[in-house]
Amino acid sequence: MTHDPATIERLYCQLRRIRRVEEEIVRIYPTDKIKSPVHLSIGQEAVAVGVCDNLGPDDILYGTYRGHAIYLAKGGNLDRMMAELYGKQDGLAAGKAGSMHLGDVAAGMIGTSAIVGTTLPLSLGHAFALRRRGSAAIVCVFFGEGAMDEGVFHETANFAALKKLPILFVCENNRYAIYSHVKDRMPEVNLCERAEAYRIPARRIAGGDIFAIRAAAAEAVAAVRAGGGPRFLECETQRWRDHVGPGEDLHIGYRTAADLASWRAGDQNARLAGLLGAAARERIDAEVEAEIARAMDFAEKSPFPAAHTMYDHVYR
Amino acid sequence: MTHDPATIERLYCQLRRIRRVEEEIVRIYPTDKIKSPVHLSIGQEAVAVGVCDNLGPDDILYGTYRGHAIYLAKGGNLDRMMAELYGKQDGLAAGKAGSMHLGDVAAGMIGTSAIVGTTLPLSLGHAFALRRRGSAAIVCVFFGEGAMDEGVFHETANFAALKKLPILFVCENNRYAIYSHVKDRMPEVNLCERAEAYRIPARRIAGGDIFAIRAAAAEAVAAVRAGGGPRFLECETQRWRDHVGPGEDLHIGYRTAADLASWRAGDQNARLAGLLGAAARERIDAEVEAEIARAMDFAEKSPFPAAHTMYDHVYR
Amino acid sequence: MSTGRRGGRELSYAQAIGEAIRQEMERDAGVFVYGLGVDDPKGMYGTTLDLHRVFGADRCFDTPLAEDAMTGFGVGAAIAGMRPIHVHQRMDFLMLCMNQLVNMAAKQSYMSNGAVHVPLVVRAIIGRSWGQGAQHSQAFHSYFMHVPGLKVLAPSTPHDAKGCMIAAIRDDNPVIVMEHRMLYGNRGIVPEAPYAARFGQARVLAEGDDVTIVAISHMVVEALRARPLLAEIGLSAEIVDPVSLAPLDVGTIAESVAKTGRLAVVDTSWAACGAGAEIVAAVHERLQGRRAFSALRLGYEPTPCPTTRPLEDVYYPSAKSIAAKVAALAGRAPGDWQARDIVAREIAEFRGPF
Amino acid sequence: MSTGRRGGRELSYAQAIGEAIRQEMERDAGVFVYGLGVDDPKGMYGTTLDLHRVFGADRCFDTPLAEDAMTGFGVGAAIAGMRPIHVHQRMDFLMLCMNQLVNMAAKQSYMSNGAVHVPLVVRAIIGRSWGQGAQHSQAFHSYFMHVPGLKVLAPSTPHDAKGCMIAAIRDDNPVIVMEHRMLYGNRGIVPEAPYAARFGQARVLAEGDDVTIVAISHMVVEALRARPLLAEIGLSAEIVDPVSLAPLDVGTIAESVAKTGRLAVVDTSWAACGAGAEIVAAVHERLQGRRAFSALRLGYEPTPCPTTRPLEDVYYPSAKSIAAKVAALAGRAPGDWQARDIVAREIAEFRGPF
Ligand SMILES: Cc1ncc(C[n+]2csc(CCOP(=O)(O)OP(=O)(O)O)c2C)c(N)n1
Ligand SMILES: Cc1ncc(C[n+]2csc(CCOP(=O)(O)OP(=O)(O)O)c2C)c(N)n1
Ligand SMILES: [Mg+2]
Ligand SMILES: [Mg+2]
Repeated sequence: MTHDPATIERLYCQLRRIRRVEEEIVRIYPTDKIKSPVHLSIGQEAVAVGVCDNLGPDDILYGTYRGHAIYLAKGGNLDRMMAELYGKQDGLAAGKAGSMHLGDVAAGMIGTSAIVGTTLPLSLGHAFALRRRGSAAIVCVFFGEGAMDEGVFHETANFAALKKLPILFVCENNRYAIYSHVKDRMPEVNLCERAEAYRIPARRIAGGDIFAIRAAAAEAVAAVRAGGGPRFLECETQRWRDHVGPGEDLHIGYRTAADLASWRAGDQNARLAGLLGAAARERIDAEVEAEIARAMDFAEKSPFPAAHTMYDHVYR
Repeated sequence: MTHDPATIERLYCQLRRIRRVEEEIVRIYPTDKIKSPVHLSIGQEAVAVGVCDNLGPDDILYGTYRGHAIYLAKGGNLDRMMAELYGKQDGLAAGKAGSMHLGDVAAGMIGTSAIVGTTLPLSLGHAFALRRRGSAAIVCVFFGEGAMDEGVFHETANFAALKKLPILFVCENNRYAIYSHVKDRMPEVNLCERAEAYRIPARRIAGGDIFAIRAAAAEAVAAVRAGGGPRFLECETQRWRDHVGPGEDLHIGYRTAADLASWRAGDQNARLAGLLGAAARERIDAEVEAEIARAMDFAEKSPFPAAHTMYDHVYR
Repeated sequence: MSTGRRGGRELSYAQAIGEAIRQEMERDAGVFVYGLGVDDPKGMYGTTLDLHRVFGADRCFDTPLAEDAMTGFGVGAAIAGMRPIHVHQRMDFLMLCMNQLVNMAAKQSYMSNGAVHVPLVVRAIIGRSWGQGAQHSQAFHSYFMHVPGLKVLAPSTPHDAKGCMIAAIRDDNPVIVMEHRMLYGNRGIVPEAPYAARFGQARVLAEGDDVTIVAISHMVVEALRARPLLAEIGLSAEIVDPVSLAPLDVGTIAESVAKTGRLAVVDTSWAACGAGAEIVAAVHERLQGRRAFSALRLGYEPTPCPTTRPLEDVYYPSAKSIAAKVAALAGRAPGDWQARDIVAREIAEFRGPF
Repeated sequence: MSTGRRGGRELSYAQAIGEAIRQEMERDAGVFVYGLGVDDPKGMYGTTLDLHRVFGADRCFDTPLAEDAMTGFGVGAAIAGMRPIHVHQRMDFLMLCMNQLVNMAAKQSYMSNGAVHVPLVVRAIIGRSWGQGAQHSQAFHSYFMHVPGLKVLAPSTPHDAKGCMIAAIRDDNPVIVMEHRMLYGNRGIVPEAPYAARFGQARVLAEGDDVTIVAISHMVVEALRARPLLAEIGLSAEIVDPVSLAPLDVGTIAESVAKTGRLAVVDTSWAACGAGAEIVAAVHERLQGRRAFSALRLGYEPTPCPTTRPLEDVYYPSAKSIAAKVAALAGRAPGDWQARDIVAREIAEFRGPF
């Protein structure tokens, strides 16, 4: 199957941007300028990029503490994201959110949460409101497979299906919740079947192929947008780094080098780089580097918030 | 299919006992001697009796606020139950529990709860403990189909299956949670499928036939006892009276007379009475009446607890 | 906010709540009501009766039993610009959705630096009535008072029930409205035109010089009954109803205590870390160096709620026990005087089953 | 219960917790540990490291993410006679299992009139450390102090960490043990032989005449740092660590306040309806008519927790802010004196990512 060059460029650009941003975070982290736990998506970018390529600016996104990739893929503002990680005044929430709670109404990314599973039900209400006001927009909610252990997933899926709400559920199944393998948390790893128990059409995309993810998401988004009720996608993926923080984690001993190596071999970033001509790639890479450099500079230069601002926005 | 007379007698005796006890509660209720919300099982007795006929004294039962039937079917003490409903000192919990929280360690009925779904996870821990100490006993937990809306059902089912715990899940599907029909709470009423999503073998017993319930439970109990992990039974049933209290409820208008009539026509109490010889029936009926009369007398005569006892047993 | 006076129209507490919701639903199409049983034939003790018929099934609807996700649903709808009202038949059930209330609803405005807000109303009914026992009788207002980002209202009169409900609906923040089953039948003057209670505004229900009794929710009724008992022994009690628990009107309470020199808080929950602890501590801080006062906290006895009536009568504060303890606070020796029993009609006359 | 003295063996707070659990698991085969990640290679900051290897996978095991059912699991196992220890990496997660703790665990003994009991230990770690923000930094001890049927321990030293853990495990009731991430590295004398802390027994950590500072959990460390600052202006502070929050040793605190005439409570949570409210109110009730005192509550500022360090520094009480506010309570004009900054090593030296 061949893919049109514009799509490849667009996807590569997003993949590259996210990867490089997170690599920069890794590089900078030891300086302690980012005093916030970071949960990186290095290795998982294809899910965010493949899915979000099908979303428009009016579509709404909810996610988790592992939120950099989806925020950027949804068209997020890198300057303000980096400033937020630095805890600066020009950050998305002026230092009140940090990496774990990225949100930006302008980008349609409403909120992320550090309590596993807790944005799932928010998607219900948001989707209900969109439909009530006759909007064509849909809600897309990202979560790890760990969230499917939680009762709230089931309550959410049941209600979404009951009310036929316009929601795309995207499970990033990287098989681990911190260091717990999903097999140690479920009698059988049948995530799609769990969604189907609520009559939510579900698809599993194995292997991390960004085109397969994008195609499955395209179909699902179209169905949801057409009023067909919720859909569920399980995207198999793998994070390359430790659960939290910038480090590698093979030395910890909870997973094998071979497992990780097989996923690194399938890196979509490298794959798409290979599909692009050198010229396009160099142009994109340069743009990405320039954007990152600007964002780092923006974050560095932004002042810390004044003490009195701490009291703002507790209530509206 | 024919059933052996001893079984018929035993089941009839239990059905009759539960039915007549609850009819007495209905009769007495307007006197306000029972100042406690009562959730009657009139019409639903066959589930409790059919299932509990397969449990031994060492097996453990957890249930809900709709607990009279299962308590009696598990071999409960009617004197102490009635005294508890009366709020008296000789009640199961000396007036601290009321109808909604019947429990009696001697009968293996540990606890019931007025918060829907909340004894489900207790069954996990109890089953874990039984297995750890090498007991042959199993845990049986009763709940309404309403509890399957709650996330805790899913967390419980997942963990029970994951750890292959000796638990029999019994869902009394009377299709209503108060006045909400299950169809208004689930996109599809596929209770067994929901259990099977966790790889718990599940069976639905339609129509309320006590022999069918008993046979299905026998098979399930044997499998659980043999170490096969949890089982799930959905028993279709119908309550004849209002959700709470002694009243009829057709005037409320949430369900139809025809629906109720069809279930009344299938009354297992009447059916088993018909299968018994008149002599046996009259003997059993007389025994039941005598037991009830004694229990009422016991409850009437027991004193109210002294004020200072209120402070007992907050802590051990 | 005017005090109800004779001459106006009377409504019950339940009717006042119902009217507030109906009027706000008429005013604002974004307002909707949901929760277990809100559209059933009993309509949550009448407070939501027929709203689904009048406003349609998408503005008043039943839900599955799923308090956690249904609260999150409300948070999401509120973020998206609607004004959801989530109804719980018992406040005890809120223990199933603490995460969404405390970790999510309370924090969205802050974590977004004001970009989003959560105009969610949570109606929670305290269930004393008919042997409700340990799991259907609890009140958790102190939990919500503890958390920045939440507001809490606890009306005790039909007038305030309407005003509080409207204030809660119009407010842009998550508001817990604590209702009490034993207040539902109480009647009082309720203006027909919509009006909103003021957050952080206590109400002095009766003036007095010797002791300030701050009473919460249903305890206001018992405190008002205790007042004539205290008068019999020459103690004039000022009765203050905070109405708004968060924000709390410490000023009004402290001024009253500055006058009387005695503070009794009568709460509908346990004393430890409760609203009474907050009120005593806040008044202490406010008056220190200015006026010494003696204080007393009354509330549920420190046990789970028993079901049998004779123990319930000990468990809950009553006019008699309030009067007795306030008298003791004012230095009357226990032997001096025995408070009369005053029948709490709403309790004595309540008939089950629920 | 002896105070740790020089000469004994030193352990960190984390090691002390680990040793307590290991010793109790050796003593009683019914004791087991479960929770997310307890058997992973990091072993809950080392406190549960390798227990699954030593005692087997059925005595130390990981669970799915399902706080509600996993708490119920513990309640059921406890009812059946075991002694489960459920570990939560952050206390914030308890909002997902409030129903099981408050409506179930706390009530089983009572509702069964003593026929069953629930020897469940819930370990909850407060997460201040590295930009943890609004959802990973909260402490909810006041919620559990509110509810009859629960007990709450909050050790601040390695010695008490061990004693409290053993006391909690041996107790026949549900006990919440509140730990603090910023205490984990602190070292102190810890006897090797098992010993149990006493419920309802506060600890006077330093004697003083001018002000009583009651500090909770990590705030004990900050209060001890504030003490020399106050000494610089001639104020001698008595530092009291309640250790046991429920039951609470009001007597020891009140006697201290009777001596000093001033009470400052420094809490690891918000003030409203918090442990500080309870302590001020309880001491007020205890000392009224005997000794007037001035009081002050310090705790988290009344906002959700921000993530950026400069705002965190304002949000949390520090030695400097404690000293400044206590000085003001003692009548020093703010202009008179500026408290020095004292570095909180455990915070300044903490490195992320978590
Ligand atoms: C309710 C809750 N329980 C536990 C945690 C601790 N925790 C943080 S991240 C995490 C793993 C979640 O795994 P998954 O949902 O698969 O997401 P991933 O990190 O793999 O992207 C856990 C257990 C939490 N944050 N919230
Ligand atoms: C968590 C919770 N939510 C709501 C209620 C109110 N309530 C009491 S009984 C009931 C119906 C439960 O239905 P089901 O589980 O089917 O049991 P049934 O009454 O039909 O036996 C409801 C909603 C409750 N007690 N607990
Ligand atoms: Mg994962
Ligand atoms: Mg039902």
